[in-house]
Amino acid sequence: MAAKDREQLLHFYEDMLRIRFFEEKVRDVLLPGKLFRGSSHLAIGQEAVAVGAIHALREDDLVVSTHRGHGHAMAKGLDPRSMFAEVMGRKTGCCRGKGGSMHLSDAGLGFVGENPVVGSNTPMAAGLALAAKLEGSDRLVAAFFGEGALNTGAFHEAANLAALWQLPVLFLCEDNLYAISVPLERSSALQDLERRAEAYGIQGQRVNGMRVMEVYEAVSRVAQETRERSVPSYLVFDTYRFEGHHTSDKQTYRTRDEALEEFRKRDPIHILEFEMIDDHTVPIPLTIEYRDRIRAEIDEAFEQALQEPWPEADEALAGAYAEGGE
Amino acid sequence: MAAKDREQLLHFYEDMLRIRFFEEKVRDVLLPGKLFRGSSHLAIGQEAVAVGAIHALREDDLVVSTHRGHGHAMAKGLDPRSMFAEVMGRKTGCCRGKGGSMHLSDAGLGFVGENPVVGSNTPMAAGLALAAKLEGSDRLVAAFFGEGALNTGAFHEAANLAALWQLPVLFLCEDNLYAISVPLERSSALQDLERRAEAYGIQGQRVNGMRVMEVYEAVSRVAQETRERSVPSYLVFDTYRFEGHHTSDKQTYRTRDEALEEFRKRDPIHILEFEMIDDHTVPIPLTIEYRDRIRAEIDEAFEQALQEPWPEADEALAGAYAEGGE
Amino acid sequence: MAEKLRNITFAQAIRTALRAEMKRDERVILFGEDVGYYGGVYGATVGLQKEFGEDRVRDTPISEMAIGGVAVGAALAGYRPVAEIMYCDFLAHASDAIVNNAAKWRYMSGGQFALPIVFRSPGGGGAGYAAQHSQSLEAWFAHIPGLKVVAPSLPRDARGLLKAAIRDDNPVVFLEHKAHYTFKGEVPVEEEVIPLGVAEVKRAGNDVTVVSWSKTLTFALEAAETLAAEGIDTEVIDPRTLQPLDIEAILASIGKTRHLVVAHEAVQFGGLGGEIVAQVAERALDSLKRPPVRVAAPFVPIPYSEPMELRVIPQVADIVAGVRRSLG
Amino acid sequence: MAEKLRNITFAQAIRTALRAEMKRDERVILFGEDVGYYGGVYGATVGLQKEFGEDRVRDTPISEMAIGGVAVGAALAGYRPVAEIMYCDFLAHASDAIVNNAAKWRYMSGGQFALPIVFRSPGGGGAGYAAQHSQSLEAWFAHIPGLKVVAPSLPRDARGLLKAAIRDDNPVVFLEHKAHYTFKGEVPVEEEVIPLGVAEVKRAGNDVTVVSWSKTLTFALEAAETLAAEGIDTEVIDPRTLQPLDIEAILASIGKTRHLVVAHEAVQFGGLGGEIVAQVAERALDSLKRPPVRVAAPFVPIPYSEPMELRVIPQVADIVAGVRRSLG
Ligand SMILES: Cc1ncc(C[n+]2csc(CCOP(=O)(O)OP(=O)(O)O)c2C)c(N)n1
Ligand SMILES: Cc1ncc(C[n+]2csc(CCOP(=O)(O)OP(=O)(O)O)c2C)c(N)n1
Ligand SMILES: [Mg+2]
Ligand SMILES: [Mg+2]
Repeated sequence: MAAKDREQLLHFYEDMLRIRFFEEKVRDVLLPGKLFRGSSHLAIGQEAVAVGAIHALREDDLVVSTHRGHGHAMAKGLDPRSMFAEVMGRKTGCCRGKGGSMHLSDAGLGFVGENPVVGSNTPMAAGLALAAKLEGSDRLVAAFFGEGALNTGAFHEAANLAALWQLPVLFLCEDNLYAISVPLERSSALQDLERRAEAYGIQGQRVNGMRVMEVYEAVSRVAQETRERSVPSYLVFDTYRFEGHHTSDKQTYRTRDEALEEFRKRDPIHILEFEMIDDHTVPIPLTIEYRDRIRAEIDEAFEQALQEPWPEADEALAGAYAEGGE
Repeated sequence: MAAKDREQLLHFYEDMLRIRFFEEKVRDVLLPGKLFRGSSHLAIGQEAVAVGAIHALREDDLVVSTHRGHGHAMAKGLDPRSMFAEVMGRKTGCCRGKGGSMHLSDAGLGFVGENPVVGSNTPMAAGLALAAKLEGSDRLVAAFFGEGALNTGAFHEAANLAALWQLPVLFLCEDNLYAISVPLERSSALQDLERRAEAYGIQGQRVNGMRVMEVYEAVSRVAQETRERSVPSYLVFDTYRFEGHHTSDKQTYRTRDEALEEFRKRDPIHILEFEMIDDHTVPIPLTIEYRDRIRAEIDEAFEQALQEPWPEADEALAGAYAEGGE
Repeated sequence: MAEKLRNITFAQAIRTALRAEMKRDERVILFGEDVGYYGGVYGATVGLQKEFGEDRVRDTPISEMAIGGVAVGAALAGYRPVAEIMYCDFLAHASDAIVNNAAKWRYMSGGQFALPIVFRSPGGGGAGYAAQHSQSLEAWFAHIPGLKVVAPSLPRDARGLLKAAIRDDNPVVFLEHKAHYTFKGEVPVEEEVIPLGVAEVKRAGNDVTVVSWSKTLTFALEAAETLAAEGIDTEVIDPRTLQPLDIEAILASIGKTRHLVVAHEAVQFGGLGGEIVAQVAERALDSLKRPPVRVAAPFVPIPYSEPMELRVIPQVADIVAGVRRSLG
Repeated sequence: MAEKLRNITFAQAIRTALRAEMKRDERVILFGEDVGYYGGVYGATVGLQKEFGEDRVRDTPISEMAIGGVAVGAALAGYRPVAEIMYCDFLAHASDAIVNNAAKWRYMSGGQFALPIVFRSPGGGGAGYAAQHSQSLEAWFAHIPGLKVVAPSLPRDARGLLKAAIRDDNPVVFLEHKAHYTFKGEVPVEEEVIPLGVAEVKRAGNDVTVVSWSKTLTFALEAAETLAAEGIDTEVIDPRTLQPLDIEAILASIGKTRHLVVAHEAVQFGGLGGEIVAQVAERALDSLKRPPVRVAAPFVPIPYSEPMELRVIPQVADIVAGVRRSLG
């Protein structure tokens, strides 16, 4: 393997670990410790999609995400400390504590934000892409969403418009088989999700979302086309969430062993480690080194965020409106 | 031609004339005479779809329609007098003057009504079909809509649900090439409209909507399948509206001659007459006889409606709520 | 004879009502996201699919426009659907069906159709769900002729009002509070149907009238206890139904107390507190000894972080302060 | 020096403002159903596509969710979209974008983004469009923190306020009245930007304050003339912007007249008349000599037939009667 490729793979590996450890911290420390409010939707199991896809984009490309967006945020460059601070409601969070886990955003990094209203980010993506096109930029906009979002009217209207107006949108569907408790076969009349954009003349493709390199390559390919031809693309990633839908999910809709079994077989981080080790890209000790280093980094970010100040109650009263205008 | 077929054809002919003359009356007398308020959307040119499709249904099947629904209403059996009275705001109209041209309905006749909110009748159709299915009836529900409605989120959600739940809905799309001023090529990314339900696993079919027999046969075929297998069907009818979108349409979006040219080539009533005469189903004098008779019938219904009483102003204050319940 | 009571949660009260009404009337059907197999994200429909089958209790895709429209269609065909919209913020998505169709179809048709639908939806904040999952939108729907709007506070009301809503021949927007599903209260063992449009005096008092509903009502009752310790005797009125609103009950109370406070979680500007104050000002201006007071959310979205969220959502102390202000 | 004026229709006033703002700022873009080639069903955008090109003036498919969402996206990326929703009844379809996204994105992000969007939409009745095309829904949007709401009455206001709305960095719901597009009035030849949030005394008077907006304001002015003949001197206040509401201007007027009437076309229950009455009752109870009066639509959908529609939509005579009632 070329040094450059090796470096890239390790970069992906690092980012995936970072997301995983961040979310494990949320799951194992923040939630039990009640350092967290509302709803947290962990993407443990879906890291390869976030990392592979976002690394295939240019830095100035924009990303809109969903309720399950910690991974997208982090892959786009948000720093763990400001994310921890935000999900713990601190003044120093990326949204000053006003957004929380479901509303992470960072304008400077092109992470336009999580939109936890299912489907609702897709028309926004079309609008962002329209702006890029009007500006004459070849920036593109990636919209992540779950397979459940395909059934929203918003997706339909956005996909038709993006195709009609030839807007540079990547529609990136993460098929993790469930929308809360509802399995794919009870939400979509057609099971071949990659065909669900044909009605707009967009040919979809299914991609193994558990292999970061496959994700990266697939997104690179369509991103290039989207960028050059200014047409939307659509990919469906096979993936799985190993945790419940959110914190309080009883998971009655799947067997106790299903998630464990899937995890054993399909964990994208294990898959990547196994392959890297197997083809001698990295020696085992290096993976351990990576794991330790990133975990320490996440621990530190967490500890730091934990010390950060709470907002004053009255800060709630400011910020609904921009002052002045144009 | 068998006597039975001849009779049926004449029945279609009669119904098409009735719709045409009704709408010509609206256009030529009610509108200029200010006997009409609000918006009127004439379906002149689309009579073959209404008549062919609705005659292919059973009497107990239900119909939901759009802003352009005079023809559907009449084909489903509403009588011209009560329709005239309604569009003239009389107390004796089918909706007691509360609905008007855009809200005709008749519960007894299974004409659930016009719904002028574009796309909005399709989820209703799914609900009506769900009821049929739960009851164990093999009644089906026909939803008419324009090609513009395909781009609404409502259609998307309804079509997916109908396919997923296997509901007996006929999705009947009247492609008259325009949504107000917006031509098909600027509203739908995909021009093959018959493919716009593939995302739900529904195979569509395109039908010449100017030939009443073709409409009748196509709808009969899918109605049978829908009834027997309880699955939705989807047809797209090529048609054209010879009048403006509504009363005050300046029609700047099409050339002065386009509508006239289309009319000469494609008027469904001329086509039917020509064919009937050509293959000796009817002699020319009989068509004249039909025209005279139906026109007289419509004139009479109009004159009668014109004499009918206005509602009291205070009737406006009643009727928003049903009394009591269950 | 003393009523026989049992102590159940708000969620159980909802479930009990749904179950009883489904047993009573075959035409009652349920659908919405995750309401079937899973039993609802707040557990309000647990066990119902098992008991009544997949035909009558259905999971839908994430398609709120369709959920709304299917409810309208099924009702027009004689069923009595109870549709759940998982968060009241997403009533926005279903609002064409609710507002343009369900509310108007009967009227527009000259009375040919009835629309016996219940749109159940949890609203409200206080649990850290932030701006898009915490709104209180009762004012939207109470403003729409053709709809009824119910916002129960105690489990007993939830059960009795939901039964009435299901039996009503009109579309009812039935607003629950997401932070209130585990709230416990006593409900009679016997069947009880609480008629829509009738307020209840939840606490009798002579000095000031506090009108409140949904979760905030329980804060008002707490506030009344605090105030009682200071010698202020608060009457707490729960309209229970916001449309139609039992203004007579409110006027009767003000006739006695001559002071009015309205407390609700929704944003103050344009909230129903304004409607209530306005009706009182129109009809009983001279009864008011002092200006009426509204205790409601300031004009900002709901923030995530706890200190800020508590600042925005009216708390017991805010109601206490409001009452004091109303007494001058 | 006397202002130079010209007499134009409301629709022309809108078009003039759009045109000027598009010339002034390249980032101003327009889209909506039939706004491009056709120039809008009410003619408010005629000629703009020709002048500014198809990139900046776009026809959309019938996709209100997308229209709303595209506006949000384009604004987040620095454009200043003016999106038209053809009837305000279909703001329902776009309300997720408007209410859940546009109104909240800035707040939720801790101030990172601005959302300079104008959602233009015609509302109102009186022209026989019946229940689904005649609503007045300003109360919905004025209740939502993060939005501004404008409801101009005269062409001059329409032009000046639309300019301010486009230049504002916040999402503005700009409500026009469909039966008012051909209404003529004078506008200055010179550029005029009318700041949002500032009411105007449209007619000065001493006996009673009538607050009104949109088309109903013109009825209020007519009513004032009728009343003047009877010796009743009416002050007519046009808030122009409903969110933020210039309550100070209203209070100042009531300090003088001590009588309040609010007249609007929207349904009375839950309408903004209630909010205005409530704010006055809270802040100036003692100024009021007599109970305030609301003149607004009764609690029914808008019927089609003329005698019934005229009964439901407040007319000049209703305002005259309301004023008399307010004076006792
Ligand atoms: C419009 C809307 N309806 C309902 C919800 C509640 N909800 C949150 S996540 C979710 C399931 C989403 O499923 P999917 O799109 O597959 O994403 P996943 O959670 O699997 O990542 C639902 C129904 C919502 N947030 N928005
Ligand atoms: C949801 C919605 N948006 C906009 C409108 C305004 N409108 C009325 S008819 C129409 C065009 C409909 O086009 P199409 O569906 O092709 O039907 P056609 O008029 O051609 O019969 C539009 C945009 C509406 N009634 N409903
Ligand atoms: Mg999923
Ligand atoms: Mg059309």
